Formats: sequence, structure tokens, C-alpha cells
Amino acid sequence: MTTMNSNNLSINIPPLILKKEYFQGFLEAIKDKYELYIPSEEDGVTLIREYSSGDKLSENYFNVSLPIRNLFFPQEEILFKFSLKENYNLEEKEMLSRERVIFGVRPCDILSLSLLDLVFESEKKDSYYLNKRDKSIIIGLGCVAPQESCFCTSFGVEPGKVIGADISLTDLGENYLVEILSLKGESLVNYCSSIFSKAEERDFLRGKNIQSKTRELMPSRLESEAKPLNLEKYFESPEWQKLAETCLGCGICTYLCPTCHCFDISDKRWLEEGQRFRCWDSCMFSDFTLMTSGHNPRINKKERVRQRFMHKLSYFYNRFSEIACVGCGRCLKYCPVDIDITRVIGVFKDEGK
Amino acid sequence: MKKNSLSPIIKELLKNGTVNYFLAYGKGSFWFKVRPLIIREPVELKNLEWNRFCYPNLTTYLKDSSRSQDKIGVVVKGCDVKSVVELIKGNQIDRENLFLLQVPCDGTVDPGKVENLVWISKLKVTGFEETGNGLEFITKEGRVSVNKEEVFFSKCYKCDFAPSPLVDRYLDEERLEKNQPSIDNPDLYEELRIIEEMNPEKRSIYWEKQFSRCIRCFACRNVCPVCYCPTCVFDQKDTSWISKGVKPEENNIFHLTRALHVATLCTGCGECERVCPMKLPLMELNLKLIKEVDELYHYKAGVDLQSISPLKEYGKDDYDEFK
Amino acid sequence: MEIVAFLCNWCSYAGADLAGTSRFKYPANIKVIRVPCSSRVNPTFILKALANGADGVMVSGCHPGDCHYTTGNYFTRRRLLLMKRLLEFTGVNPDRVHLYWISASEGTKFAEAVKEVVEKVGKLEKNPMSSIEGEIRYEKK
Amino acid sequence: MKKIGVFVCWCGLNISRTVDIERVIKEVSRHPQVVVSTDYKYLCSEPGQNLIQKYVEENELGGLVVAACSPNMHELTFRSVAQRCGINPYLCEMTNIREQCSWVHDDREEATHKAIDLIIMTVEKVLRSDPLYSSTVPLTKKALVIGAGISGMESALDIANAGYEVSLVDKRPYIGGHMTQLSETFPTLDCAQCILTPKTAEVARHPNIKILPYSEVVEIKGYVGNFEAKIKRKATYVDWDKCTGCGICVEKCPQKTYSEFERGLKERKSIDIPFPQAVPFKVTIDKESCIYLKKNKCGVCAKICPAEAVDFQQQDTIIEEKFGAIVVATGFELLEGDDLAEYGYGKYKDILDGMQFERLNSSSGPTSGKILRPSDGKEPKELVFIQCAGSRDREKGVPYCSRICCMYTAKHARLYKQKVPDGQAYIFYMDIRAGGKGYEEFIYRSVDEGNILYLRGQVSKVFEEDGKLMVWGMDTLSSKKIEIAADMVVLANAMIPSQGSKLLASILKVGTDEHGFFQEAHPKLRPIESLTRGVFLAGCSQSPKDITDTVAQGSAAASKVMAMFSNDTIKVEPVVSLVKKEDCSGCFACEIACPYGAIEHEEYKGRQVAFVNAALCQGCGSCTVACRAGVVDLMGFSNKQILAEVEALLWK
Amino acid sequence: MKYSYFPGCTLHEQSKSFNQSTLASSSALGIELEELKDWYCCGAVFPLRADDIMSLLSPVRTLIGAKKEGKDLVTLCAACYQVLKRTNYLILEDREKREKINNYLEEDYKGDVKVLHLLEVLRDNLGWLGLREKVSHPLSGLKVAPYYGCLLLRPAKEMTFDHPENPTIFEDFLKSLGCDVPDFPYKTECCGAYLGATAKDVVSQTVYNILHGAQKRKIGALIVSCPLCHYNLDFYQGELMKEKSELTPIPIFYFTQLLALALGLSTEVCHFEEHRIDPLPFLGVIK
Repeated sequence: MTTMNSNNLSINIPPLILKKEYFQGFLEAIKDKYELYIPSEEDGVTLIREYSSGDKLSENYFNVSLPIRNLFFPQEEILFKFSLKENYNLEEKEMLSRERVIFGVRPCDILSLSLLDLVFESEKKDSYYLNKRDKSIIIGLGCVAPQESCFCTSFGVEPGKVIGADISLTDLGENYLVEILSLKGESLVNYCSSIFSKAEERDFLRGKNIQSKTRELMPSRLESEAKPLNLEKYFESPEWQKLAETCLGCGICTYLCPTCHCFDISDKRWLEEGQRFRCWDSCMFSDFTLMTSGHNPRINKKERVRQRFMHKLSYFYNRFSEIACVGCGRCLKYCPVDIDITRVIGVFKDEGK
Repeated sequence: MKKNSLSPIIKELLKNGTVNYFLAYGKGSFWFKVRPLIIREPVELKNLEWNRFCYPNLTTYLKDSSRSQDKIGVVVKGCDVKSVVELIKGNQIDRENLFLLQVPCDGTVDPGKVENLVWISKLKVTGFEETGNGLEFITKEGRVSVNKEEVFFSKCYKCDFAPSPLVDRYLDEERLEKNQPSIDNPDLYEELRIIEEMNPEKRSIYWEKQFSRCIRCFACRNVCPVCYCPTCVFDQKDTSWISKGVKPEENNIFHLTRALHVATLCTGCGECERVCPMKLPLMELNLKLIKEVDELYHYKAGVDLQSISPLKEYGKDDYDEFK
Repeated sequence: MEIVAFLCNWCSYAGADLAGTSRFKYPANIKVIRVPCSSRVNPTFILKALANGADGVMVSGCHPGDCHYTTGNYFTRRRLLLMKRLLEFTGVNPDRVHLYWISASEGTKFAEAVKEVVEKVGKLEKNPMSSIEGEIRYEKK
Repeated sequence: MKKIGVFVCWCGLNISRTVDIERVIKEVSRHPQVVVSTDYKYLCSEPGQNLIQKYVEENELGGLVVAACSPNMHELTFRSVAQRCGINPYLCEMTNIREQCSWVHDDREEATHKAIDLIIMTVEKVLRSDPLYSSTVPLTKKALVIGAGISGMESALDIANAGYEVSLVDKRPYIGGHMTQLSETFPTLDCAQCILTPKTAEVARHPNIKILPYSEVVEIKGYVGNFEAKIKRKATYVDWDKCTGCGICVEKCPQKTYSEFERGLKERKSIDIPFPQAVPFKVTIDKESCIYLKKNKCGVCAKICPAEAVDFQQQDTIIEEKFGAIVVATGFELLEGDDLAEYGYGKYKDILDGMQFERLNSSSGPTSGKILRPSDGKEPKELVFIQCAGSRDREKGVPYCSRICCMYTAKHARLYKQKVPDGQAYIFYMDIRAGGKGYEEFIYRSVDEGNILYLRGQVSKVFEEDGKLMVWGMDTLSSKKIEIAADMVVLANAMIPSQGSKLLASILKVGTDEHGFFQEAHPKLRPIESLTRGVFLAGCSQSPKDITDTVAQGSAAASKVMAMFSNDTIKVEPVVSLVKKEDCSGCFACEIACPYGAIEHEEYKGRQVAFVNAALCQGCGSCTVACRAGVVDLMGFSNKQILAEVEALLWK
Repeated sequence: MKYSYFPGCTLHEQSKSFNQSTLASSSALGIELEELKDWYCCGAVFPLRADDIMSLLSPVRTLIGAKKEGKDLVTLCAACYQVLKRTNYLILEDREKREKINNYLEEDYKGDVKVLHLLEVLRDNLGWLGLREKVSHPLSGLKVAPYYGCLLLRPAKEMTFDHPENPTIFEDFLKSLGCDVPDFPYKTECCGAYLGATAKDVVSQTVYNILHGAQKRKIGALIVSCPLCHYNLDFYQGELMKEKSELTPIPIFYFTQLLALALGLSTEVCHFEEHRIDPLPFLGVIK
């Protein structure tokens, strides 16, 4: 898969060690040069928030409640301002100029970015998204404690091992093992090289060991690799009704999904000034497909639930040869009525393409 | 345990056509979750579940059921019955098409609290067992036992269960009186005090923070048994009650309006707060209004079918602080 | 400072007119929205106004018992009382929202009420979401 | 989107003095939907209206905003202009930049900004206005008159003479009201009975009038043009069709009881005809005192009645009828009780109220017209009249002036002097209010010829001492404390609404003022109408007045009814609530909030949903807030209109 | 029934009779009157000047004292009763004054003490029937009339004690003691009040009217609740006796004195020696 920073060519910095005692200093140092985001806890909710001096990295977090996609594809985003005065001029929204560092991204979420890249890069390039991607340095942090709800391994993710980020961190307990995965990563490390020390051979091995250990801790929600499913022929299956009848039609599964990317566009206008913005939308909402005529092709929960799974497991694959799921498990953990994507995959699993 | 005594009853009711289908709890994907189960065929009873984690309020599925002529059976806890009362008052259910089967409940467990006690993902909990006055979580590293009062939903401490004439059938009558956690005269509005005592500035900061987290997934609304409007104001396309853009200040329009809309209907089942993925303390809003309504108009929702919501009535010599 | 006023058509709006015909002066911050009865005022209108940056909201209806529609303002009284309690609870200063009973003959009372509201709201720090003042909104010529 | 035309009025200098109109029209023109933004000196003038018409035609405007005076002033004017231009009147809104802007602000800058804001708000509103069309409903050309006093009878006669049917209800067993109790009337001193009886007779025999004595209205449903009334006929225990009014039963009846008609100055029989000229001339049994009805003994009347009219089994009956209009003429009562304690009213026999004194004077009264003390039957030589007994009293009693006391007290004194020439009459008064044709003259004649002693001041206390009534008072002109040992005292008790009018008001869903008098729609311009369409007010039910005004108002009310009946249908305002039934949850919160019972149920897709009866709806909008989902909305003040106004004002 | 009790200066000095007969009879009725620990002069007259804050401080202090003891406050002296009750009313109704006053005080007072007259306690808590039952020596045959004076009743809005023009509480009281109670129109007339100090002739006139009115109605005695009324009617009666031969002595009682007698308590508590017009001949009827 292609990612913005897949230029892994010739990185000649060996693995490093970041002592946890220096960790805060490390964050401070980054903050001086970059916009910095870290997972922090507030009112019992762990989210990636902009770092301000003294903020602590959320302890014992397994992953952030909201996927990081909203750093690249925010829930509400102004696209441009316009004016209806004689010369109808558009005022482009200015792009990020300053680089930013996003710390502590889990492997599953990193994978989700590569899926979003497919959407926002292919055919029409989405400058808003790409600009943010381009300006972001991602520091991945391997999992040590997978959740009940995790099943990323089914999508080829090594929960302990960071792939596709710019820098990989592995928690060795008293310190982190730091591996540089891209030039961007390299530049960041060079910027504050003094904080790191060289990793000994045994640190490195221990790191590798922990990375692979994590896999063993994984629950086996899906015994094997998730295969793309040929659901089309099951379009009329009664299973959908069964699945949907307890669905509340809320947006949790879609808004918490790292790979969902549907949005709506609308305008605000005052006198002759105005602006156009886009914001997340959810296929689980009844008005998602409501047309001006009043017609609504997906009038019932059944159609909506079916659409969501079909899209993730089938339609998306047809377009990008990828399943639009990374096994982060948010949807099944947070679904108020326990609608479980792994169950769906289970139901239709024999229908491989 | 109880689920065994539950299924024959449901089976019977399905067989003799008392109900067309039954709303109950089924095995969930996790040990700390149950899944709402709609039983049409006796075979589906195999998934039937009844345990400490049957916190969901199934009556939310009764919203608008008056449109269908189905006869519906529901497994209810004491607190769920209150929602039924409000749904009947709101003409959302035909009493005749309803069969309430009440299961004795002396408290449900809040997985969130469990999570805080034993950091689940660390010592992989595989399941749990009831012990005398507590729960034991079975983990790879051994058993962790907790006192159940520590992990109950706060609403359970305040449980004011009283047998209701609406209930058609009680599962083991004699356990009725044991139907409450052993906490006498609990402080109903405990949670409020902390906030009420803050100074206004702190309070507004507190709420700004909370509201700013809202992602407008509308789970709080959709799960609420008394949010039974076919089309919510906030789903109306032609009227701009709130803009689609997610701004904190507009979030607070949504949440405050919602609190006012369920005022005098909210029975405090706590589902809105339970399902919120961003952990907004929504019950604090509802509870505040429950308190005010109680103090100003001496009214509590869900108690009986007769009394009328004070917002639908008026009093000529109401308390009046306005000039 | 922007203050939105919802006036019931029969008492308070007429009262405001009377204030006008009697030339009682009051601050210009108040912008009136005419409604048939105070019971037409949906609490969400008020939330909307505050969220969109109104520094204060004033609602006024007939005196309880004198409602043109006999009972409307009794409902208003309950609805707005609960709402004020809720607002206060969420840290909104209760002085941002005011409910008055002003009859068609109380022009003076209306003028006084407006002054009072403006004064009270003036004491609060500006509504964080408050809009830009008029002079900036309309470029001077 | 509609094209909007904004028209700003100078109102001469009234607006232009403080509002920079040129600036306003420039700013407003920035609104993309505003295609016309212009001004004129007097828009309400003929040329002003033509100007609007011209612009509408040239620019095919879809909506109008007229920034001028208060809509209460000219909304109608400009909406009819809109109509003339072929624009639905409800797509024309006014912005009030006079009463609520230029007249109340001094700072030109501020006033101008405000004007701009207000206009933009209105523009945004009109952009979301829908054309509304007033509908019509059929009406029942039959009137219900409640209260058969002089005003009620007058209304009934006028309406009946115009050829419409009238039902005339009175709670008493006879018609004529208080006037039947009066002796002579001021200022002409002609005999009340003589001028009244022809009327009562005419009413009784009028083919279009159905009189319902001894009856009460217990329920009113429906709305203007189509009221559905339930009227209770109280049991008289006598079959009036048989009763000939021979009066034998009255003679024979052994049970005496309090006589309301004589105000306790004389007892009456349990079965009785209140007075000789009573219409209808039938007997009624008072069930409170009748021995048979209480103890099941006696029953003499039944035995001796030649017509066998007495029927103890008789029950109250309910008549249900439809009416198009209602006239309320429920009259007045006199203030009694503790509020008059200092006058010893009700404590000493020889202290009478005005109405009792009328009975004393009446030739058919208890003393057949002689002035005698109830206590010992002696002729009072010293007689003190006290005006404003309870009236114009801010502490207790009532704060208002009862309007007729000055006149009838003077009349009383005159009558007294005629009958007891050697007697002395004193009148304590606060002021003399004799506003009326020939009234002032009447007073002066009383003072001059009648040598009646007028004392300006109030009485502090009346009490019995040595067989006399000691009246302590003050003469504020000579500022002397006055002590009169009187033989009789007559109070001019305050007039209050007749008992039960509060209840009736709630049945009719019309308002009452703080004193319980029925509330007129506008104190000056609509004194005859109540705030509920189709319900009109006459006589003392609305405020204290004398016979002249009462009769006048009775006729006025009648003419309103006739005006209504002259059409075959009634126009219904389109500013009413509307239900989006597909979104209605059927919780019917709206139903309870509606003060007019306008919310009805209808079946929609297998469930009950709300439906607004446009004829009943008065457009208050209370239901729109009761409805959480905003499914009930008020036309002309819709949610989206109001929200748009709010947003317009606060746009960042 | 426990109450705080504010006797006021007169009851401590001049009118022991009032004080002791009260204490004795109320304890006999099971009404516990606990004298306030620290009480101040009530101020004697309720200040009518708008800006007079100072004279209100001492009654308010007393009320604060009562507040601390947390019981309703009972008084007898019509003057004390009026001042305390009106002060309370003012504090309750007049926000501005309240703040002003509180500025001068150590602690804030919100007007939440209930000020009662013993008669109200008898009426509302014991009830006339209750009283009647407790009467062991009914005063039947005694023709006694009440004399209310002005302080108890006016201004009615603030005092809410009884109907200002047509009060009956004293009559009910007397009836339950067994007296026969004739109509007495002079019962609310002015006794002359403080004019006794400056214009004796006025007082003797008013007092004469009252007594003469009573005599005409064959009234044997009057009861009062106001030491000043008592003084005027009793002392000036003595004076009047000297020149007005037509007057027959009409003893003036504090209502609690008759109460004490009716309850069969010893006459000591009544301190008849304080009276100028000797009540014994009148009482002889029952002795």
C-alpha cells in the first residue's frame, strides 16, 4: 500500500533508546519546533489532544477513544470563504505550514491512515487532507496490552510492531526503544538527538521480543486473516434484518471508525459574505440518503446496517482491494447494543472472493 | 441461575400466543456486555442471558410500537418499568399489547467501574462469578474479587423499586423485597452537589469541556426510551435548530434542549450517559431537572399513569421569581 | 452588546410601543422579536440566541392571569423557570436571561426593564460567543 | 428564493430625525435577496402606497418589508397594499423603527444600526414566510344572551327584531333583573316598573325570543359561529305549563323563608312568585326551605293546587343547543360583609343598603312604599346616607368608583324628603360624580330644593347607642368631627360582578379583570367585544354603569351580533398552528397546552395524531413549544422564521 | 408548646400583674414561655420617618436573639407586639431597608422569626374550645367587654391580627372564660395614648367617652392588652371620678388577669394592688 511517507530508503540511524525520565523533556523539545499532539486523559476520556507544557501522556491507555483521523479529516472543516460582491471572489482556506508531530499512534490506526490515503489520494486529490498528512510526523507506539475487542491481527497488523509510521516506539518498561522508519522521522530525531542514547543489542532484542509477545496476548475474535467477502449475493439475506433490528441508528460505529470517511458539504451565508464547510456524516443516520425530493433509498435500519457492512467488507474492496477495517475494535466495544462486525464477518466468512 | 427459570416462561408465552415476540437479554460479544435479543422462535432462547451486566433498558425498543399491532413481551428490571409508564402516558404503547415480565434485580454492574478497579486488558479477564456479597473476576493471573457495591451503576444505589401494577408477571415473587441494594435513604442528588457548589466560572468551564467532547453521534438520544419523537427537532432539515457543523456552543444547545425535552419524562435510567462514547456526564443535566421539578412541582416521572407532567399543566399561583 | 427580546404581541409589545409614544428613552442594544404570546417562546430559541452570541435574552409577557390567551404565560413561567435553573447549573449567569410581566399600559415598566437588563448584562463579561459590534459589522462610509 | 423589497418610511421627521435612512437603505441593499431598498416620506399615504405598488410591478417582488411604525398601527394597511399588488398579505411584514427605535433612542449612530439589524431580521423572516389564506366556516344564526336584566333584554329584543332567534337565560325564576327591584329611576324619577314591564312583556311574547328563566349555562364548547351550549334548567318543582299563577299555594304554604327579592326586609313563602309583575308569572319552590323536599312532610301546595302543577319529582334538565354568538349580560351585586364592618352593616337592623332602600320606597315593597325602620316600624326622622361604602377604597372593599351611587343616593334622599317632609337627610360623600345627561342638574336640585345636607367626608363608625344609630364622621370642608344620632342609615354599597361570573368566564374562556368584571378586548376601541371571538359584553358584567349606558351597551352588543349574522360564513385568521402529521408522535402534549381545545385527534397510518381545528385556534403558539419535535408549528410565526430572525441578528 | 417570651420593660416594672398573671396562667395551660436571654427595648413606637433606621436596630437585635433560640416569639404588650411585628414585616418586605439595617448589625436578619401575641397562641394553638375545657372557675355573670385600642389592630395589612374594624378575638376569649360579652362600639376608639403626657384634657375626654359608653351598656369591666391603655383608662378614671359624679367605677383588667382567675389561680399573680380602680367589688360577684 502506498503511504505519504513510504520513502524508507537509506535510513542510517540505528535503533535508539529514550529513557522515560527524559520523556517529558522529549515532548517539550518537540513542542518548541512543532505542533505536538499526544494521547492525554481528561475526565476519564483518552483523546489525542494538542500538547501544552506539563501535559502527561495518558497512563495505561490502550488506545484513544476517537481515531486520529479527525486530525487529518476533522469533524468540521471550513473549505473556503466566498463573497457575492461584484467580483465573486473565493478566499481559499490557508493550509498548514508548520509541521506537526502526532505521538503515540497505535499500529491499527496507522494502518487506517493508509486506507484513508486511498480515498483522498486516488482520482481527485483532496488537498485539505493531503496537506495535513504531508505536514504530520507520526510517532507510532506499539501495543503491549491488546483489548478484548482487538482483532487487528486479522488485518495483518503486528500489534506490538509499528509499521507505516515515521518513528516506532516500543515500551521497554523503564525506557522506549526508538526505531526510525522514514526521513521525516530521521529529521525529527536529528533535531533532538541529544535526548536519545544508542540502543544496545539486548535492548533491541528485548524490543523485538516484546513486539512479538503482544501478538500472543491477542484474543482470537477471528481465528484467521480476514478475507474480503463476496456479500453481494447475500444482499437479500435475512441476516441483515436480524442484525439491524436492535440497532439504535446512532453514529457511534461510524464516527469512531478510523476508516469511515463520509462527509456532507454545506454553506453558511450572510449578506454577501459566506463560507463553505464540510463535516462528518454517517450512513447510519436516516437522513444520510434523504434526497431533496423527499425520497430516501435507505429508509429502514436494515438497509443502513447492510450498507455499512457491505461498504467496509465488500464495496471498498472492489475499489481499492482493501477491506475498510483495521480491527481496532472500537465499533464493537462502544456499540450500545453490541452489534459486532466480527460476528458479521463470522456469519459470511465462507464467502471469500 | 435465573435465566433457566426465565426461558420456560417466555417459551410458554410465545407458544400460547400471549406475545408475538419477546425483548430479552442475550449473550454478548464480551463477558461485560449483553446483547438485546428479540425472541420470535423458541430456538432463539438458547442465547438468553441474565447476569449482572443486563443494564440496558430494553423498553427503548417499545418506542412507537403502538403503530404495529404486535403483542410484545419485555424482560424488565424495576427501573425499566418507569420508562414503560412514561411510554404509555406518551401514547407510544398500547397497554394491551404489552407483557411485562419482571426479573428481580438488586443492582447492575458498570463495566466502566470494573475497568477502573481491575485494569482489564492487563490481567485478561475471561469471565466472572457471583460470590456472596461480591463478584469475582477470573483472569489469567488468578481471581480478583470486588465488592459489588463498588461497581454498581450509581442509579442502583438509589433504586426505589416498588412493585408496579403494570407488571404482568414477576420472576420469583418471594425475592421481591430483596429487590434493592442494601443502601437506605441514599442521597438522590449526590452527583449534583459537587457541581452546584462550584462557582459559576468553574461550572461553565466544566461544562464547556464536557460539551466540547460531544461528537453528535446522537446515541444518547436514540437510546433514550422517552425520546420517542419520530423525527427529532434536530433532524429537521428545513429548520436550523442546530447547524450541522459541530461547534461546542451548538452542542450545548443540543444537550440542554434535550434535557428540557425529557424533563418530567426522564426516569433516570441513565442509558444516555451509559452509551456516550465520549463520557459526557449527561445524567447530571437530567438529574438537575428531576430535582428542580420535584422541588418546584412535587412531581416524579414514571411513578404512575395518572399524574400529569407539570410542563403540560400550570398552576395559577406557581412560584414566580419574575418581575 | 446584543440583547434579543421576545415580546408577546398583546401586552409587552404594546407596552414597548407605549414606551415609544411616550418617548421613554432606553438603550438601543435591545432588538425585539414579536411573538403572539410568551408561550410561543421556545426555550431553544433562547439557547440558540445565547449560543450564537447574544449577551442577553429578555422575554416578556402579560401578567400572570391577564394572558390574552388566558393561560399561555402560566406555561411560560414554568418552562422558563426550569430553563433558567438548568442554565445556571451549566454555568450560564442567570442574569443573561430575563423574564418580565409587562402589560400594554406599562410603558415605563418596559423602559425600566430594558435598562435593568442592559445594566445587569453589562456587568457580566462579554458572552464569549458574542458577535462583533454593529459599527464593525457595517463599514462606515 | 423570493425577491424582497424593503421600503423605509421617514414618517416625516419622526423616524428620519434619529435614523440615517440613506445609510439604512444602502446597508440593507447588500442583502442578496433585497432587490429594492428605498424610502419615502409617508409610506402610509396614498402616493406612498402607489410607490410600493410601482416597485412591486417593476421588479416582480415576492415579499415586502415595510420599515415604519408599529405593526399594531399599519400592518393591516400595508398587507392590503400587498394584496392589491397580488402579493399574499402574509408575505408583507413590518419593521418597527419608530415606536421601538427612533422614538426611544437619541444616538443617531445607534438608532441607525438598530434599524438596519431589525430590517435585516425582518427580511430573513419574510424569506421564510409562506403565503397564508384565511378560510371560512359556516355559522349558526342564533344568539345566546346570558342574563335577562335590562341589558340582556335589550340585546335580545334588538337581535330578535333583526329576525334572528335568541335564547335568553337567567338564573332567577323571572326576567328583568335588578331593575324589577327598583322604585324610581334617576334623573327623571319615573317609576322603574312602569318603564320595565312593557319590555319584559315584549320579550316574553316575542316569537324569536325563547326565555329560559331559572336556568344556568354549564358548558360552552365550539367556537365563534358554532358554539355548543349546555344550559341547565333548574327544577322549579312546578309544571309551569300547568301553573296559572293563581297563588293559592302561596297563601297556604306554611313555610316562610328569606326573600332575595325583598333583600330580607320581608319573608316569603317557600313556594312563591317573587313579585306581582313577575314574568313569567309562575310559582317556584325553593328546595332549600320546602318542608316536603327536606322532610318529605307537608305537601300542602300539591294537594290544593287546582291545576295539579306541583311536581316534587321534577329534576334539573339539560338543554343542548348551538349558537353563533353569545352576549354576556350577567350584571352586578352589592358588596357585603366584613369590608363594611365599620358601618355596622348586617349588625344593626336599621342600617340598609341601597337596594333595600329601593324596596322600602317601592309601592309593591314590604312597607308598600312607606319609609319605616325595619327594627320598630317607626318613621325615621334623621336619615344618614353614606356614599362610597366600600367603593374607591384602596385598603379594603374595591378601589374603583361604582359610578351610580352619587345619583341614586341623591334620588333616595329626594324620595325620602317627599315621603317624610319633616325628616332630615344627611349625605356623606367623597366627591359628587354626576357625569351624565341631566345628572348634575339633578344633584343641584336635590341640594337646593330638597334641602338635603351634603357632608363632604367619610364616616368612621356607626353604632347603636340609646336606641339611636350614632354616626361618627368628618366634614372635611369645615374640618369638624361630626356626630349624628340617626334613626336610619343607608349605605351606597359598592357594585361588584354578580356571583358566579368568574365561573362563567372560565366556561366561556374569556378573561376577567382584577375585580372579576368581564374583560373587554380594548378599553377604548373594543369595549363591547371580549377577547374570545363571538362573545360580546353588555351592562354591568363589564363594569359598573347606570341603566342608560347599560341599555346602550346592550344594543351595541346586539348590533355586533347582527353584523356577524349578516354574513353566511365567518372568516378565520390563517395565523394558526399546523401539524406535520407524518412526524407527530401522538403524545398530545400540545392538546393540554391549548387553551381553546383546538387540538383534535385524527387517524394517520394506524395511529392517533394531532390535528388543529383552525376555527378554534387563536394562534397563541403555546402548542408549538409543548411539542418537543416542533411538529406543531405556528403559521406566520414559524420556528424557522423566528430562528432566522435570531440568527440574522447574531450572525458572526 | 414552647415559645420564646418578650416581656418588654413595662411588664417588668409597672405592670407585674400583666407579667405574672400571664406566666402563671400560661404554664397552667401548658404553654411554656421562655424569656429571651438578652432582649432590648422594643423602641416603644414604630418609627414612621422613612430614613429612621437607628430606632429599628434594637427591635431587630431582639428578633435576632429570638432567631437564635429558634422558637416563635410571644409578646403581650400591644406596643412591643406592634413594633416587633411591624419591624419584622419591614425587614421581610423592604429589601433596601433590610440591607441598610443589616449593615449596622453583627449578623444579618432575614425577618424569619414569627412574632405572636399570646391571644393568637390561645386562638390558633390551644383553640377556644381547648381553653374552655381548661377553665375551672367560669366567670359567668361577669359582664365584661374588650377594649382593643389601636396598636393591636392597625395597620391591618402589617399586623394581620384581627379585622381592624370589627375584631372579635377578645370577645371569643372572654366567652370561653364564661363572661357575658355585650356589644361595645368603643372597643377600637383611641384611649388618648401618649397625650397623657402633654394634653391631659384630651385624654380625660377620650377616656370619659369610652367609660361612659361602657356604663351605658351596663358593662362591669374592660379588658386590655396594652399597658398604656390600661394606664389611661385606670388612672384617668380615678381622676375623672373626682369631678364626674355620674361615673361608676369600671375596673380595667389585663386579659391575663381574668384568665388567671378563670383558671382558678391565686389572686396574688394578679397584683390587684397595682390597680387604681379596685376590681375586688366587681369580682365580689364570683368570690
